[in-house]
Amino acid sequence: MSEQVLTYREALRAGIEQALIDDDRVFLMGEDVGCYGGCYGVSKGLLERYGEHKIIDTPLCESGFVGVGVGAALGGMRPIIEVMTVNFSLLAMDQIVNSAATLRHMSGGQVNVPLVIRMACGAGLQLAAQHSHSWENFYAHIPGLKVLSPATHTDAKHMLIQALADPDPVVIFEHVMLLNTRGDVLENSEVSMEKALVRQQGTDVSLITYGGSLHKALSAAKQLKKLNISAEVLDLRCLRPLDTKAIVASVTKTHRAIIIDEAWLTGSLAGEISAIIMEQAFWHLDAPVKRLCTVEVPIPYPSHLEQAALPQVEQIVTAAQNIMVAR
Amino acid sequence: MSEQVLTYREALRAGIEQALIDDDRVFLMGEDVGCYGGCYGVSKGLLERYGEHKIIDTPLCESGFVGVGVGAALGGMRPIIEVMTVNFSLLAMDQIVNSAATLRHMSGGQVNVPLVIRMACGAGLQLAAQHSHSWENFYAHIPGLKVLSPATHTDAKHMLIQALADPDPVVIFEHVMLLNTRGDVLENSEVSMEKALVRQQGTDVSLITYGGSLHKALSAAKQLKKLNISAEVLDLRCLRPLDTKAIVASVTKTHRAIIIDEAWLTGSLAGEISAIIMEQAFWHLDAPVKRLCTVEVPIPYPSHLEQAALPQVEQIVTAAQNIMVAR
Amino acid sequence: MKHKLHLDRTYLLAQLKKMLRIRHFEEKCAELYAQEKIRGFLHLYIGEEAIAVGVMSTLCAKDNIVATYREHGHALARGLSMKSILAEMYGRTNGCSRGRGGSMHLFDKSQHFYGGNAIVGGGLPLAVGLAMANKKQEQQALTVCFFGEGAVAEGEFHEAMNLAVLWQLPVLFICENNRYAMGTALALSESETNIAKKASSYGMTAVQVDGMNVVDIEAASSKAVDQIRETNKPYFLECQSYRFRGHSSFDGQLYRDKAEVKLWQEQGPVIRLITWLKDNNRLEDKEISSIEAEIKDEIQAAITFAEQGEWEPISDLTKDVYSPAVSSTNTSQGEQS
Amino acid sequence: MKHKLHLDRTYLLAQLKKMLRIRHFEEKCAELYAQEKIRGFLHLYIGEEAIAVGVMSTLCAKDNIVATYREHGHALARGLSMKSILAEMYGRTNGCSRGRGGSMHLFDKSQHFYGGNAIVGGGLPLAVGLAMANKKQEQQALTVCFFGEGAVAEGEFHEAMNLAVLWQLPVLFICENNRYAMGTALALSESETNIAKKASSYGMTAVQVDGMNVVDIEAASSKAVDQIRETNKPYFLECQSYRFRGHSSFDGQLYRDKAEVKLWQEQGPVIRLITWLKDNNRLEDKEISSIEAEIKDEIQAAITFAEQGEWEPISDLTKDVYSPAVSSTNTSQGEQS
Ligand SMILES: Cc1ncc(C[n+]2csc(CCOP(=O)(O)OP(=O)(O)O)c2C)c(N)n1
Ligand SMILES: Cc1ncc(C[n+]2csc(CCOP(=O)(O)OP(=O)(O)O)c2C)c(N)n1
Ligand SMILES: [Mg+2]
Ligand SMILES: [Mg+2]
Repeated sequence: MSEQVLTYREALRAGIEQALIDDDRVFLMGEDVGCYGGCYGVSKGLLERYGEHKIIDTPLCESGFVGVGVGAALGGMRPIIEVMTVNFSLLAMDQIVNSAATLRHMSGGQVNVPLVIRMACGAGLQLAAQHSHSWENFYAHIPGLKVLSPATHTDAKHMLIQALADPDPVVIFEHVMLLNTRGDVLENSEVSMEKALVRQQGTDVSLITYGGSLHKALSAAKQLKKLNISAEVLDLRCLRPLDTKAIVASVTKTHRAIIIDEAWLTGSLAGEISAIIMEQAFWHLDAPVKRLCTVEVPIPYPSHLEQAALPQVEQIVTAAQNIMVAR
Repeated sequence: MSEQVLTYREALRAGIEQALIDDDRVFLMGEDVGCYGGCYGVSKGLLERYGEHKIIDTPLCESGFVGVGVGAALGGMRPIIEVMTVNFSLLAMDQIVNSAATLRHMSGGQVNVPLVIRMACGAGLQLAAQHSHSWENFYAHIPGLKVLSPATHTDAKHMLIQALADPDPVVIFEHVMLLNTRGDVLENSEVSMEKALVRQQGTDVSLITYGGSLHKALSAAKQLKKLNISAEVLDLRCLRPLDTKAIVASVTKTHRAIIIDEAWLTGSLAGEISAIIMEQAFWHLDAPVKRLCTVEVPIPYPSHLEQAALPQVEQIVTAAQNIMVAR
Repeated sequence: MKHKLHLDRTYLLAQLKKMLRIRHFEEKCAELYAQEKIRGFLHLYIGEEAIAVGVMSTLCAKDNIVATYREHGHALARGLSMKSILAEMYGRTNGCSRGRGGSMHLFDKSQHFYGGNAIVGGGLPLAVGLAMANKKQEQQALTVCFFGEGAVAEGEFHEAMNLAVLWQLPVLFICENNRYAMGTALALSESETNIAKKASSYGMTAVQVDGMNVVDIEAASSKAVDQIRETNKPYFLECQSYRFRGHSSFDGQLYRDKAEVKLWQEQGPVIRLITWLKDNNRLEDKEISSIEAEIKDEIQAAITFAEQGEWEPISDLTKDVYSPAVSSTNTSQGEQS
Repeated sequence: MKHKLHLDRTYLLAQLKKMLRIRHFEEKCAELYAQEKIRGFLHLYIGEEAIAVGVMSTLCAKDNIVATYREHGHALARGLSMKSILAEMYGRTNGCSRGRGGSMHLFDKSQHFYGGNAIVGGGLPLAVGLAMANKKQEQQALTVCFFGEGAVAEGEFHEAMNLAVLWQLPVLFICENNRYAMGTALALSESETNIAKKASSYGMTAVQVDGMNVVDIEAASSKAVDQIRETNKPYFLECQSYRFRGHSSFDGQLYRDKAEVKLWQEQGPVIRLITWLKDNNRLEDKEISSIEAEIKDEIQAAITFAEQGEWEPISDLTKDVYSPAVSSTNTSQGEQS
């Protein structure tokens, strides 16, 4: 497959452009996606190229324009809705949960909501307590939704296209710390959007993660190799439905698992993964599963405190060393 | 301690009345808490007795009146805010999470938000997909909040009073299926609001639960006794912070645990409890921890489907029997 | 394609029948609720029949409808069969939402009837979105959104009004102002109690109409629909009405006194049309009886249909959470070991 | 206790100084941001100084203030020390929020300065609640809420306006209409671009004022404050203004052209007052230089203060999540085994 090297931001944009070109029902709608070029520049240039019929700047009204997206999807369109960041998505959550996710079931299967909602997420930019949230699990909890977390450049481009092909509502999380990174973008997606992928094979311990933390896990795996610990890195990719088979397969092989998740510890998706391993791979475990999550504090502004709150590569390395000698 | 026998609804009301009498800064505010008497009749009669200065009917605007409650708490009052049901709380979630829970930290500890937010929750009344949610974990995930789940009549009355004594925002979940049940109300609270309580001693398996499911667990424990299985029932009571010591103590004793939680399985608080046991009591386990949660479907209207979706006593009994012979 | 108003005797009798059909259906629902055949929440439309009947009379087949939990009347007036509606409330698979939704979630895609929304205000942006889809696809359809005056205080009302006007979308907003949101009187809910005036502040035509007069409603709606089809712009109708029964199945009605209810009942939409027809068109009691007999038969047939409906098997519990032909999802109950 | 307007030379010079203090502080912040001394998002108030200065001049010590992420000017004008503000942006413990908040979350309880809110519209209900607390406790205080015109489209704006008027609470709403919400021009955001007119539809006095004229703002705010203190009712001021810089640190400003910016800059609040003073009051350049020298010193002192501030130790990471003396909570990072 031929490849391109792009930034994550460009890969996202390439996905949106391909969708706009391929399907006339697709449009992009959200705050500042047009004239401004997107709060993080993802949609820069699209308004000029595709016009205001396809690139729609909305007023500040998250519940309103997400609800409009749900209605437009019901009416036969294929909207891509950008909620600037997950931090503002609480304002739209009722429409996402009680409408988008639920309409199909409430109507006895008569209608469906082919809607894609994109949100920037994550911490690391010193944006403090109201602008650094990792709330993937809020959405992963909801039957009727699918939730994606593209961590690679190929996924950044292609998951959007896969999501648009899905007849049901899909939420996509784009970690802000990835935007400026460069990477290969394959011409096609590697696999269905609902599958987890082993990004690094290993035999001693499974590092299970997604999104912005994948790269920390991969760095840790490199360091661990030097310490003679063979870490397998599993990229969950799809947070709902979870690819439990892949999780169980990895842990069955390595007998040890560490979950890295940028959410606050309590009530995070990491807990869910740990519970799944408990239920489906308990007898294969040589040590208790560990979680490395964000410390339970609203993200503080100063860099040293922010970084201290987030899971870090060194912690993964230490945790892996400890788990190898556990009990 | 002298006792009273009250319905859960009356016990809630008794708590509110005591708070109104004891502290002049307390008032109750929410949709239909006054003239209507509360959507589930909890505040019936209070408007007549305490006046519209203390019992404030709001328009339909969840974000607005919850935010007003946050501001009033900042300004020195002790508001009790009733969000009719958790189902509508998504509309107020931004104010709860990004303001109430976060202001103290963002201000470097200068301000605090002594607010109590009450919400009805749970399924069982055939109210279908938009009116039957169990979203305790959404709030249990948030640093800065405390989250209570009174399952007994004593807790229904006293937890409110304990919550009002707390300087930080507290969310209280009141399960709708409990409202009409009658039970003893002790004159004082049994213990701090942040402690879990063993409601039934046992040695073979821990049934860990909270809120509306406590009574199912207690029934199951009774049946299990006849089957010669000694089940311990742990009522979590406080969902944030979790009383992990009590969880670990129980599992360390019984070596087996089943978590019963009315939330949808994936991403539920049950996963968190399972993960905590994994992390802190793994070597004590004789069998993998099980979760009994709600099937992942928006709650269907017909009773037989609704009941099939929810965790049931028979399932607890079966799960306990299975866990005794696990491996 | 302007909508023509008919005011002849035959037409008005037909409108009367439509209202009576809703009235008697709702009364029967109350009975069936007492018998526990219908469960959950039940919100009756009694007293407000003129609104649904008047507005629906002015719509085309491809126009979309978005309603609330108080939507039996809308569904009947739109043309969903009474059978499928009642079966839905019985929770049977022959219900219009296959029994999954119940009273608050009546759906019929073939009739462009998009529910049945139990979140107050939740349908407003949805309706704007449907209108956007129509406009983008250059379909000659409009979307009608019914909601109570209680929804006006919600932020979503504001957001939806602004978007509909800003983007010039073909939506007909119908505010059913029945004076109470549960037990909250309008004056306790809105600083500006003239809802139409409030709506007009967004820059759209907004009109108050007597919600007890089916002819007035049809006339106002007809004008609105014509203007929307011509201009593709939104339009707002506030229908002043009253609900004769409690908010839902659980309501002690402590918040209003009986005299007030009686006053409104005396000028109810059914009694008013009957009186008018009697005064002006020699309507005879036996004509009413014969209409009512027909309705009674229809209701009886609906009950039979509903009672004969099947319960969906529990094995299908997770059906319709996701569309078919998409890979399976986590739906187990956690007993995986 | 009516607020008196002073328009003498000394007073106006003092007002000029307050505006220049904000102006130069913000300019220095931009520099310090480029040097990476300040991080995160940085929203400058350049061009809008007259609003904060004019309004704050009319308040009492116990009045509450709620602002947005663009609040440096408000904090300075309210009386927070420049030192504590800059130290906050440096993330040091001698910052006004102990370094936890940064640029978007300046707090000072002693000055009743309640932040610094980075959720657009999020401060509106908060302000209404503070006003409710004042009214319930019969304190003679009012609450001022600053927000941008972009917030007007949010549902929370609507909900807050309605509650403030419905419950007659002493809030002064100050809409800083700088014509853009990030890159979204007012006409793309509101169907009704006259914000004061929109606010008046809730039933409160709402007035437009020239946001570039500090005297006009003070006069309008003074009138508003008097009326609020007299009636305990809310009041709305729309200040027509413009932001001269980008929305935040990341902004290519593709959405407006330089000519437009220049036009507004020419009638900026600082230049306007200087011109007026020169024309009418023989203001001399050396007076300005001496003011600017003082400000420069203050800024230099603030930088020194900020740079000397301490970094909070990582061991205190979970401080101030909960109030002290309450039992401990789950704050570990999951490495419990
Ligand atoms: C967001 C939300 N808040 C609260 C409720 C509970 N509730 C259901 S109906 C209702 C009253 C609505 O009144 P109105 O909009 O006037 O409609 P009506 O019932 O009078 O037809 C309330 C408060 C809800 N369903 N959704
Ligand atoms: C609820 C919410 N949505 C989006 C954002 C992102 N955002 C931050 S400031 C801003 C523009 C606000 O414009 P306005 O209210 O006019 O204030 P100004 O920045 O012009 O002072 C946006 C969209 C946010 N912080 N909060
Ligand atoms: Mg009503
Ligand atoms: Mg602005």
